Amino acid sequence: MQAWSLEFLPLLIVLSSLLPGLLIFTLKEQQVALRTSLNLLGVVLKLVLVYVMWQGVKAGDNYEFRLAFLPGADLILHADALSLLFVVLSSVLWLATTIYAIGYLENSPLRSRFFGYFSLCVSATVGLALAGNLVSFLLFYELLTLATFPLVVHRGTPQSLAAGRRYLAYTLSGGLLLMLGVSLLHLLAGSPDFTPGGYVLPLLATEGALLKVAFALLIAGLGVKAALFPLHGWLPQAMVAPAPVSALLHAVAVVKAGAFGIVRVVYDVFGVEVVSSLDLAWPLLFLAAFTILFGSWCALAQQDIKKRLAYSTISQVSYITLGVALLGPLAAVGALVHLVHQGVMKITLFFCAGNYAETLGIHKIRELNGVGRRMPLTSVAFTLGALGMIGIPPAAGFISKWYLGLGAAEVAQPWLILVFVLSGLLNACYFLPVVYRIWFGVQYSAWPAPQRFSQRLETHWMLLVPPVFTMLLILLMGLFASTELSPLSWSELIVEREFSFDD
Amino acid sequence: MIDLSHLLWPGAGLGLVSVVSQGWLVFSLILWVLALGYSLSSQAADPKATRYWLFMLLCFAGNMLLITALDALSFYLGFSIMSLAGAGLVLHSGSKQARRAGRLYLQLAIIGELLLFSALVLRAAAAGGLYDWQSWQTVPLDHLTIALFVLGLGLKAGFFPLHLWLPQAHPVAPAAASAVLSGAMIKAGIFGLWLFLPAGDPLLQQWGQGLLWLGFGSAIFGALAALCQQKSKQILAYSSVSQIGYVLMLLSISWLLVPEQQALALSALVAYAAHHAFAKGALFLLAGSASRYRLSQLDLLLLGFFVVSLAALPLTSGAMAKAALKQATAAAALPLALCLYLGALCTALALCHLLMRFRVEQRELLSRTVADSMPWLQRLPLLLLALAALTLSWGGALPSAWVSWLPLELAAYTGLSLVALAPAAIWAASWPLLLAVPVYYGLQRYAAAVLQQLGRRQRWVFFCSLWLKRRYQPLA
Amino acid sequence: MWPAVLLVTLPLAAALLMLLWPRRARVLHFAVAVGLLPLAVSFLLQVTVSGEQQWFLGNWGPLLAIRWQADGLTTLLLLVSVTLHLLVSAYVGSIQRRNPLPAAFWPLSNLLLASLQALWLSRDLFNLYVCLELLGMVAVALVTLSGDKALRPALDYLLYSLFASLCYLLGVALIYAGYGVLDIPMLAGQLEANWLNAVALTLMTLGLMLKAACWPLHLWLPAAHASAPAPVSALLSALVVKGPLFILYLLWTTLAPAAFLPAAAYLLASAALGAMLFGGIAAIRTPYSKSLVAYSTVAQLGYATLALAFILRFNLPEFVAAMWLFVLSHALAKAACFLAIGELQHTLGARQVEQLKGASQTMPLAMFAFAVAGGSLIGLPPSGGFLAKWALLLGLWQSQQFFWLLALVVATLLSAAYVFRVVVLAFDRAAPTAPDFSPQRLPQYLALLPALLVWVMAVFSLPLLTLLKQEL
Amino acid sequence: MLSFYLYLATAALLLGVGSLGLWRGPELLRRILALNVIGAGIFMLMVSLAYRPVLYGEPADSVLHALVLTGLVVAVSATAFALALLGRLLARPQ
Repeated sequence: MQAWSLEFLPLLIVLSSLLPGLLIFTLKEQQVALRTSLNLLGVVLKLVLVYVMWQGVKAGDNYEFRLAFLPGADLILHADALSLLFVVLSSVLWLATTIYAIGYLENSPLRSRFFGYFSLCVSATVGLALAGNLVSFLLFYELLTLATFPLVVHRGTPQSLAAGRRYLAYTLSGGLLLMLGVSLLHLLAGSPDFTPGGYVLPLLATEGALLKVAFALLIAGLGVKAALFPLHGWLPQAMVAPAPVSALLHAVAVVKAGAFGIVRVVYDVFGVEVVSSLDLAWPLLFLAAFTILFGSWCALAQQDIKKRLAYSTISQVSYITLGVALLGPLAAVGALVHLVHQGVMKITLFFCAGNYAETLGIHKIRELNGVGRRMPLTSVAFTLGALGMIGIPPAAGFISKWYLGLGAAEVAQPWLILVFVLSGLLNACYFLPVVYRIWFGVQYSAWPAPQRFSQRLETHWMLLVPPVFTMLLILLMGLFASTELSPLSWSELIVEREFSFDD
Repeated sequence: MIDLSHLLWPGAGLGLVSVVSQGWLVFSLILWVLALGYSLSSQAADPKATRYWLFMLLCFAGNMLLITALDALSFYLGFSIMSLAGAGLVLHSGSKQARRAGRLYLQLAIIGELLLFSALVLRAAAAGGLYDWQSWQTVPLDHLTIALFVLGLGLKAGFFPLHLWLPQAHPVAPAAASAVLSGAMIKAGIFGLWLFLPAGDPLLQQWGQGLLWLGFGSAIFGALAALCQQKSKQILAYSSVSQIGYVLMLLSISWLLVPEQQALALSALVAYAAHHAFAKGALFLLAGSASRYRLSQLDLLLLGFFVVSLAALPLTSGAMAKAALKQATAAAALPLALCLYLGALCTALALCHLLMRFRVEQRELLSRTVADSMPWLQRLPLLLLALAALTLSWGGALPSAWVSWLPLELAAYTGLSLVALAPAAIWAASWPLLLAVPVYYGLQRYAAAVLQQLGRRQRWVFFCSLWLKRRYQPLA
Repeated sequence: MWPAVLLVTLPLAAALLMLLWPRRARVLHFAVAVGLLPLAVSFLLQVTVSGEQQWFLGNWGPLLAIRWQADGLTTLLLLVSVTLHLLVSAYVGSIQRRNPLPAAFWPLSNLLLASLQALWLSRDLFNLYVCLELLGMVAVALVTLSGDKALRPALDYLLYSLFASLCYLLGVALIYAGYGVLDIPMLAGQLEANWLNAVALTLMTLGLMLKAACWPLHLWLPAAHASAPAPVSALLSALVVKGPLFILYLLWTTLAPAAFLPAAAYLLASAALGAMLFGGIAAIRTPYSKSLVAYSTVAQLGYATLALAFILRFNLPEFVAAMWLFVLSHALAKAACFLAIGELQHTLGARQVEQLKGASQTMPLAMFAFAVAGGSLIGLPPSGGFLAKWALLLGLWQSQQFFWLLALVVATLLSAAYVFRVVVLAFDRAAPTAPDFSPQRLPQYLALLPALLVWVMAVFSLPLLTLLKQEL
Repeated sequence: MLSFYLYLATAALLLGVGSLGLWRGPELLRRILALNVIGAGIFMLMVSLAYRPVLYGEPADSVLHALVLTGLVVAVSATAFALALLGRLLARPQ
């Protein structure tokens, strides 16, 4: 691999969505073809670049791009196995979501603005994944907030504006706490690159109290996006955004950014050793466990499909946090693999919810009765996604749950299995009735607002292909978990690299 | 054995490495194929046939997978596919009863699955991250894990007191589905217990006693509860509760025996399970046909054959199975003889009741409509099941060259049936049956109303299920 | 030396010429404004290369002469003033057809620049007074350009400003009475901690705080800045209020005896706290868009004052860097804000914040400029505001000022609240305010330019800190 | 010596009167005048300070004189400006 590509590939991957995004801003509303091709060009280019980088990282290449930023803290884009996991997830799902969004927003106004911010959002996510130190992470974390806000309020209705305000109130506060934490840590330990095993170990003896403060600040800041319990308030409201946005927000961009940040902070900044010797994992563990149950419990009462999905996200994302907080290798595998699995499953569910809303005008769960006959493919995708969320094989969710459970037993916290079981039960309680209505329910009134997008297909093909594609991913990831391509194998590789430093 | 660990998940593999799983696979497969064949005719006019076949085949696949699985994850995969697709079968008719039975089934199935999940996780963790059950055999158990296994798998097996869903779900499903539900699918629970609880474990010695009595309780309870029912399919369902109790007893006995004698008990276990699968499956099919068609002489003959077989009349597969059970209890030196007589009496009573209700239902049907005779496509599976039952009990008497190609030690089961031919055994098997007839007559004469009253005492299950539903799905 | 002298005299001369020759005022103005830019850049490079420079005007001896001194900070301020001056003039030029400002704008803005440049360079107490007074009067004159409605705020501004100057002058007189010297470097370290000096410094500080609109002496600012024409408000908010702050910094870091420092630090810190909190709250509550931006100035000055207070208490390089980074980034960001809001206000006919509904569709560029500049005001990375806040945070953590960290968090949230109050409205699609005429692009781009500059600033943090001679 | 203190006292008095006038307000003209009085007080103070060396037989401080002159110019122009503004304000149609 040439030296220039080692240096500039990470930058190119970020730019491959940033530049099309900026160009799209300047386009007129009517330039549909140009906009679509710019979008797709960016997606394809990014996927190719990510593939090249993936091969490189597997071979052990060290991709790194540096730019002077703050004194003592460069802006670093660095590709390691962990960041690649997130990069691949977001690029692949970006592909699906872009296609979906093109279909979803056909003939709606302000598309240039939408797709512009959409690309910016993905650029920020990828940048966040590639960020090589805390300061760069902070930078992209805030940019992500800014890029997603216009998407949340895209509809411009009073509800979406209220949701946008709330979203900002939460995420900006979170960003601020993160900034406090990062600056404190910068003062204590500087801002070196993320290091497997962490870099604050030398400070353990002298600065224990401040390290605790920094950890609390960082987790609180990240917890806002990861929707940890008292900080989750923005998420259910933000689902008023258009379906592709909710899909991206819940599956990849925002909540995952928080969860990914927690992974980074625990493994690459503090390190397992410091976290366990300062007893920092316990509060996180309890919080995550509570959030899992709390989110599921709230989801039960929701009658709106997207709202139910939103609360389910709160619960599911905390699986990742919980897995990280367990501090064991198996739990870490579970957490990382759930990062991917949850993303794919949740995006499928949101795609389907969007399809129901767009094609038949269905927003409430009780309106879903008998929709399985009218929209079979979408419904199959929804069912598989739901089964995955409950953790039923062969859907992917089972694999992550299995590893999380093993991880809990491994570190001698078997009571956590109870948490998983209860959450699985609650998941079943709020997903299975929906599935039941879809397949076995009897349609009792006409669809609220039916539309015919296609003569042969149940809906517009651009709305149908993405959920089917992600549904296949769910099955493949769940069934062929041991193959080299699977997220599970990649997570095991990451964990091997992360934990080999503790021995 | 097929190694899939590089494709699916670590440790994944399929294969039949034990006599028990081989036997289990064969009888399940036979029942499944015949039930599917029966469905060809019974669901021919079903507007929702596609859905029926989808769930039926999914259940089939799941059932086969869980028997052939060599690792916990594959077992769990098969188990959950089977359980969830089973809900589709229970819900199939879409009637009110089906919907509430389906709800109950799903609630308990999900709970059972999650319990099983936690048990498996605990076990895998105890085994140091190995998932194949071969390597679990040497890992010591703990009480929590055993309890989770018994509860999780017991909810599927449906022995007392985990049987709640069973008498509700079986009657509402299509006949072929009830047949496999009762004949093959609930046995998956027992199979799982055998698979995941290594016999040599010292803790199992403690649990074995308890489970033995639980099985016995289930056997008695099921038979008595069957007496209180009026619908033939419900009687059959309770009879399944009763029979699965015997299977559980056999499994517990196998744990209590010394290792050298375990093979005997396991043979008895497979034999009993196979016998029950054939007989109960056939009776459910017959019940399904009887609700629509007129039964011919041949059909009545078949009915009689399967009923006496279940009642363990000498020379039938039932007698063989019961003899095996007695032998196993004797080997374990358990003072169960009297209890077994009591059990046989109760079973016989239930079967008398079944016959009576069959007759009543058939009469009602004929008084309403002019029913056709049963089509041959439905009769053929019944005949084949009868043949299978006969082979099970007398296959060993055939020249060994005829059966040696079978992947099973069929002779082991046949040896059991030869034991049942001793005069003492014949007498021991017969007198509870002879006693049953007058007792049943007396009961019908003097206590019919009370029994009916008792039979209605099962609505609380639905109330609980509905209450639970309202918790997670409040009224808008 | 020549660049420095030219930087002051060129605009001064131009202003005089314009008075004589008003018809050529615009041409002359742009010639001068464009010419000053390379001059300022070259001066900055010169100082960077050869270090601090100083001159005694008129070649008098040190006791009599006025000392001018140029270090990194001064040259930076010079450059920023020149840049913003050019930018604002370009904006005024671009809207000339639509709503022309009175011709008096050209000479006045040149005078403003001249007095401001002299202020940055001067290190003489009395000379600073003259610059300050001139600056104040020109600023008031500029406010009156928007017509009769601005007269009352302008007059109030003038009275406050005169009073403040007199306070300052009295302080200067008292110090001169004690030491007979006006030259700041010569006075450095001389002042004893006696009551006369205390009174003098208090008076000067009071005057300067009044001029710099430090809370609670800020009352004149919102009215004056809100009623001035948008480009003038940009100049006032971005540059004029920074002048007194600069003098305050000089006074307290070089003149004041160490014994006074803690008291001054408390005074300034509490003023800063008030500014950050009440300024922010007022900006959130005010119904008018321009007063929102004006109150935001009050709040943002609070950060700089806070940094100054901590310079006095702890003398960490982080705080010095924070103070001047705040000043620089606020200058750029606030100019962008005022220009953008002015453009929005004019095109949409919207004086009230509520009327900015849907601006992100009707005038995306201006709204984007406002949002981007607002990002810097909040301190989102990677902007100049972030840089400043980062330095302040590092300093506060280092000196373990947990209360002030909390205050900073609250203040930042308040600033986010008022910035996004506007931005969220801009995304309202229900009832967008229609533009009165088709929006002009050039002025919007001119509003965007400083906003982008302030974000670019973040990448040049190291050269900036080198110029400020602060190591983080 | 006494005269020096007398000057100082006068200056202080002027300052006091001016400040009181400014404080009391509220008419704008009154405030402008008050500011002028304060300015006069300060200049008085400066002139008396310039006079101080004379007490010890040295020449008066010419720097201060220069400053006062400059200050007077500034003050006069400021007053003029303020009065002009006030005039425009009062001439404004209500």
